[in-house]
Amino acid sequence: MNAANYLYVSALLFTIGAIGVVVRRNAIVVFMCVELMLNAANLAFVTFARINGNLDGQVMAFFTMVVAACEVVVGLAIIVTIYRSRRSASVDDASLLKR
Amino acid sequence: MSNVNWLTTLGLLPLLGAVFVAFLPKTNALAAKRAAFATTLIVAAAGIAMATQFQRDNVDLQFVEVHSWIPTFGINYAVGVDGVALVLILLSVLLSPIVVLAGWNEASGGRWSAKTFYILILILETMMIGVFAATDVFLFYVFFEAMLIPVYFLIGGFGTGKRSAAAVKFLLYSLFGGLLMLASIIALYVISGEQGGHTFDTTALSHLHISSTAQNFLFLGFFIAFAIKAPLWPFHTWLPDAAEAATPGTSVLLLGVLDKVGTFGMIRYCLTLFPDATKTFTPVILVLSVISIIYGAFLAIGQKDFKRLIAFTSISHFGFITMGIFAMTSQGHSGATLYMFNHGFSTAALFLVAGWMTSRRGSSKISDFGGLQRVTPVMAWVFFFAGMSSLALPGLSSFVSEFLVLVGTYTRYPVAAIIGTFGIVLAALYILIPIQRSLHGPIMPGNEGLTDLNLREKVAIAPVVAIILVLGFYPSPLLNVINPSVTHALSVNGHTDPAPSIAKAGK
Amino acid sequence: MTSNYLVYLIALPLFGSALLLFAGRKADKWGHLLGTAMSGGAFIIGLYEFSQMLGRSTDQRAVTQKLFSWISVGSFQVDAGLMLDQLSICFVLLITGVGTLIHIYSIAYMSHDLDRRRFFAYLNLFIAAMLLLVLGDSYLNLYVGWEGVGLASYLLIGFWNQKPTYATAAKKAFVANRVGDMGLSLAIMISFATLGTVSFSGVKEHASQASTGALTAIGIMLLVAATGKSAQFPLQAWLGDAMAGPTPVSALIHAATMVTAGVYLITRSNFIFDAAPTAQLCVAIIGAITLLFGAIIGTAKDDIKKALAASTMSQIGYMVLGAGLGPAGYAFAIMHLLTHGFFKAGMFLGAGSVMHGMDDEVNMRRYGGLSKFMPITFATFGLGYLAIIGVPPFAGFYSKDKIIEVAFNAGGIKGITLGCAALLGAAITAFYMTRVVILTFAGSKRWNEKAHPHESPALMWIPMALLAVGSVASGFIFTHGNSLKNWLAPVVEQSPAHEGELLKPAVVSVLALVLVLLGVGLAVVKYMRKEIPLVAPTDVSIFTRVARRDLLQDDFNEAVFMKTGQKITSALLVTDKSIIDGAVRGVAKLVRGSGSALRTTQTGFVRSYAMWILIGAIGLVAAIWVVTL
Amino acid sequence: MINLAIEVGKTTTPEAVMFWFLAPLAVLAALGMLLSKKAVHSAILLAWVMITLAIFYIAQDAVFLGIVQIVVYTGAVMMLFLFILMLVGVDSADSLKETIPGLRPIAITAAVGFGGLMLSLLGRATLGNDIVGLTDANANGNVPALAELLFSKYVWPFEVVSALLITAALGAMVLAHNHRLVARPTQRELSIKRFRGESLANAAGLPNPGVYALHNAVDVPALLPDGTAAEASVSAMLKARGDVIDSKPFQLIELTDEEGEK
Repeated sequence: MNAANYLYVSALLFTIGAIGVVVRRNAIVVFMCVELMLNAANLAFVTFARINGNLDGQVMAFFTMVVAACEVVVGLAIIVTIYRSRRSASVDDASLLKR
Repeated sequence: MSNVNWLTTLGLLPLLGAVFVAFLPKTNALAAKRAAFATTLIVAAAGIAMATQFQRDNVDLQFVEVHSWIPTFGINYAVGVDGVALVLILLSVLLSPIVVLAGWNEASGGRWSAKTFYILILILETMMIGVFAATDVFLFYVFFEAMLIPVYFLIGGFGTGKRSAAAVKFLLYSLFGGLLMLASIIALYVISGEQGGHTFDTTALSHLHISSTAQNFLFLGFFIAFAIKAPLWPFHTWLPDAAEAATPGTSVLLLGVLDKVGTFGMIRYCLTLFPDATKTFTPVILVLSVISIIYGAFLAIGQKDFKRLIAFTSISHFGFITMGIFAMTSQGHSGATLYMFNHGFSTAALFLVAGWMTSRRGSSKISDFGGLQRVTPVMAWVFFFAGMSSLALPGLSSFVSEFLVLVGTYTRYPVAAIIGTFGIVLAALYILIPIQRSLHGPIMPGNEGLTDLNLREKVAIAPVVAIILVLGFYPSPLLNVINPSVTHALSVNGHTDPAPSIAKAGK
Repeated sequence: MTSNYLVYLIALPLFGSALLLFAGRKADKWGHLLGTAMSGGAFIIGLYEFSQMLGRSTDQRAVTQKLFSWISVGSFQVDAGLMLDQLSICFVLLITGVGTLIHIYSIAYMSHDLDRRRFFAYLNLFIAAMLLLVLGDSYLNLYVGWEGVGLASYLLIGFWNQKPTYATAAKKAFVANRVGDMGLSLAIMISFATLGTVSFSGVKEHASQASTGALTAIGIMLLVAATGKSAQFPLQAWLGDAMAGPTPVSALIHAATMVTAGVYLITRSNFIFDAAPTAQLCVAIIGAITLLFGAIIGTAKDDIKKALAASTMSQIGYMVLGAGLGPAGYAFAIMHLLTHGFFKAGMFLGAGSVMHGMDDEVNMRRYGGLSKFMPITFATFGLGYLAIIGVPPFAGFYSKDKIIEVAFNAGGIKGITLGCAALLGAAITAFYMTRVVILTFAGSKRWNEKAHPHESPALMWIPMALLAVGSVASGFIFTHGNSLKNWLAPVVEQSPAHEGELLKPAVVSVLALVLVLLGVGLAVVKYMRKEIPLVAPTDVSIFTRVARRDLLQDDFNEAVFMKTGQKITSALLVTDKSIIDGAVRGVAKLVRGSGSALRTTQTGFVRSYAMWILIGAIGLVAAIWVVTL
Repeated sequence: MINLAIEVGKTTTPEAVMFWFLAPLAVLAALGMLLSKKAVHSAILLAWVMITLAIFYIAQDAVFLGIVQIVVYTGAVMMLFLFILMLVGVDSADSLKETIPGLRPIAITAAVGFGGLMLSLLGRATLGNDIVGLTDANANGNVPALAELLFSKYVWPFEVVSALLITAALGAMVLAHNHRLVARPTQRELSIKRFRGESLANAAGLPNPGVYALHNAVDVPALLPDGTAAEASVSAMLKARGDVIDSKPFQLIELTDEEGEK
């Protein structure tokens, strides 16, 4: 088996995540999709690390995880705040940017 | 004294003053004014002290300082002055205290506190000094653009009427020009890299070998930026709006000093960096200058508002300056440089008095005034004097420069000079018509109770009047500084004064 | 030869002017005295220099004084230098002498004016500028004085500028003068470009090497300058309106001194005109046209000052004509200038005296029979009158007849035409001056009850009397043994020997006298015999109407220059707003328009932004895909 | 140390088996996450994807990352998701009907195009042909090797990221902090309110929610002696959310309208 197969999986997962971000309206699910995309990228990093034989890819994946964690924490806090004031977690309801 | 970093000190002083003002309480406007005035006075004193150290027969750049700034791109903090730059720095540092003192209550109608106003003025002074002192093209560009910011806030925050619109127009117009210049600067940098090392140093750049097509494009990039700044017809429309909206003090700095950056840039950058392109474009620029002279004068005649009128007279005067520069004779160049200095003061006098008249009457429309000579004799007299200076009455400083420009132009481009001479007739009209309407005739309703100049205003305008008078009869102190630099610059770029035709015939 | 005192000639009145202006109301009490003293001081210095000059041999008489280097750029070198030679000293004495008399006169004339101090400040400024004009040793220095007198004239014409028409008159004078100044500055530029110098001595030295074309150009430009300053055709229109100024101003500036500056300029530049015959001919033609033009206007004026102003214009026409006749005429032009300075200033002061007594009435139709009430004024005015119409042995006879004679002797068609014009002018002069005298001093009283005609105080009539003495005697003194001609000889080239005189001097004199008597007789018949209506009759010939309208000079200027200028201005205002600024605003609109078009993509929905990001990512990947293909 | 990649430069058969078994499952789970109506289902499916990925990491010599993936993602992050889901409403089903016209077809086309391009790019690339493997890099063990890199070459990003993490934690606290508008009532104030209030009805405490044979949950109000529902017995939060179930089906006696009004 070729290690590149992991990359194909990664690309598929990334695409699914991207569709989710655009299509789903529940902010929490949107976030999950973002996480999926980040994870897909991580898988690619790890695979590249293996292919190239150095650990820089793994370190990158590690950093990605930390950043993703930060993002989740802040993002979910924002969702909670929005939910508290608007009683909804739908991203379509928060369209005040337009005005 | 030679180890003093004059230019850096001079540039930093107003900035320190601005920091000091920033720490003053917001409510105490008087303290801010006093601190700003004291700072500008100190800077003026330092500027004069620096000028005394200037060796006027030395044609090299003086007070040179070079420190590496962004070594990756070969950008240096490099400053130095020749005679032309020194004169303009003197103009900046001398006008600043006058503006602060004359516009003591200017900040009162602003969006922000008086403190902000004076911080902006002081920052602007630093920028003005920097832009004339910079010898690194990149540094020049930084000052050139950064200067817009305090002016933008000064117009938009403290002006009158459509101040926001005027400020935005000014900013966008200038930024557009600056963008073109930036493109040219980057191109120069790239070319310098191809010819032995990336650099932004003006002297080094002037030795580059650039193909004529490239030179033409790069020249245009610089020139349009400077033509907008100067402003030259047809890039002038931002100026009347800005001058109308800005406070008188801001207008003085805007027209008196900032616009000189354009003409200064033409001398310092257009001419030295692109000598061949300069020759190519000289006819076009002379035509634009002549149009500016006549067009500005006609429009000035047609104005109904003092501030706009003065703005259009300046467009006419800037036409003279560019004409002098591109005549490529020593008389034209010296005259143009002297013109920059003199125009600063004569516009300052006009604008400051017009500002005082406006603030007293509550209107800047010429038709709202009348008979001021009998209500406020001193103010009327100063306005008259300023007007005479603007129409270049012999015996006042502007005459020397205007005549030098005309003589210098005539020896090489007689037609341009002859058409330009019509400007002096039109000047009489655009000055005398408003003078007649506002100062002469019966006292108009609403003018009866106007107060004459107070002591502060008299003190502020006195040096302006004195400089205009003294330099009219004795311009040598400035000419002696300007001439060596001008002669040197012209000879480096391969221009010689045309000989009198009898000498030619003799050969 | 150098002299260290020349600068004080200018400095004294300049100092007086500055002091009076800056001191303000504090100087009201003594301002007029200081002003007069300064002018008198300058006169004394002038006399001293004159006495020194008399004591030196002919070629040593000119003195110079270099003060400092004024403008020095490249080869353009102009010193602040003064030069007093035989020509300038005539002017210096005229300016300071007549000037001082008029200062004295003004003390009384302006005594009721609140701004008398300011008036004296302006007078002093004028004296200083006029002295600079005649003392400058280069065209550029002359230019400073040239515009300086223009400024003083502007200030003095508009002295009572609370009246809008007076303010307009002042502005008109300044602008017309500026047109002339344009000529002067062009002349200086051409001179520098061709000769490399602008000093009188330098130009004189190099003029012979220059091409005739260049010299003609310089000459024509100098003539333009002279027409502006000396109210010659076609820039003459301002002089009549300039009578808005106080009468002493009209006497000093608009009769005796400033308006003759053009004659000085042409005489001073004799080395150019002599080498450029075309330009010289133009000068003579302009002079001839103006002398007739002014005389014709003079016949139709009811305003005593305007009649005198028209006369001034006409008399300066004589001087310009004289100067245009070349070496033969320079001395006579200057002589007429000096005699005219006396008699015309005297007559203006007389007119002022009349106005003073008649409650500032200027309409001669409201005068009449004043000789009984103002005997001294009548006497001095009468002497001036005899001088101007050229009755021997009064001053005008000597100077004017000489110019007519030289004109006839210029040779050919040119000589006959110019001579006839000058003769005709003399006849018309006699007519209109007689008219003025009759309307004012003879006939029945036509003034209303308010006026209480009375003789003027001594401070006023003494200057008038002194000037009358000049009107009587100066002509004889100047011609006695060709004194003035010989005096001026080193400055202006000697006239070549008369070759075949067309008319003998005696013939010219007789001819002129006959014509003068004709003119006088006609005026007597027309104005002594019948009652003068209080309002000018309207059923008059078209010729009279045109003359009353100053031969349509203002109508022409308004129609051709003012209207055109206004049209250009308003057209350019529209252009600037709609086309140039319109283009700028058009760009702004374009940006704004495309912005609002793109704005519709901003739905505010996070998901649509996400979609755009996705599409952007596709673009990126597609680009990579294509690049790596 | 678990080392599933036995031979350098090649994947082993066990790994292939593992891959072909888990990869389709991961993709299916991801698709399920995308398509499931309920957010909680999505969360569970995402957790599965993450565990799968953790296994992949370990299979590719990234033992440390695999463990961290399980601990941080499946352990912390996913729990956080679930926690927030519970807070926001675990039941609230998400309508999958698109409200922005035209978005869905464009999005799906775009995404499929994107995926296709990526796959095509990967297929064109030749990177899988000579796998270097991590045996050398991991010679002293994966964790020490990673640590060496992290604390030498990447020490600066590492520090920056740690600062980011702390900032994020603080930010989340600030964002989620519920600012109290009035002072918290003291015990004394609560007592006074309870006994000196308008009535003594609730002095002994609010009634418990309904306890029935068929349904025993907080979302059904208790029944009062007269058979009507005790509104005060359910949490105000559930009422506000509209999650209260009608108590009628649980009533023993069908009340007439008249009596009901009493």
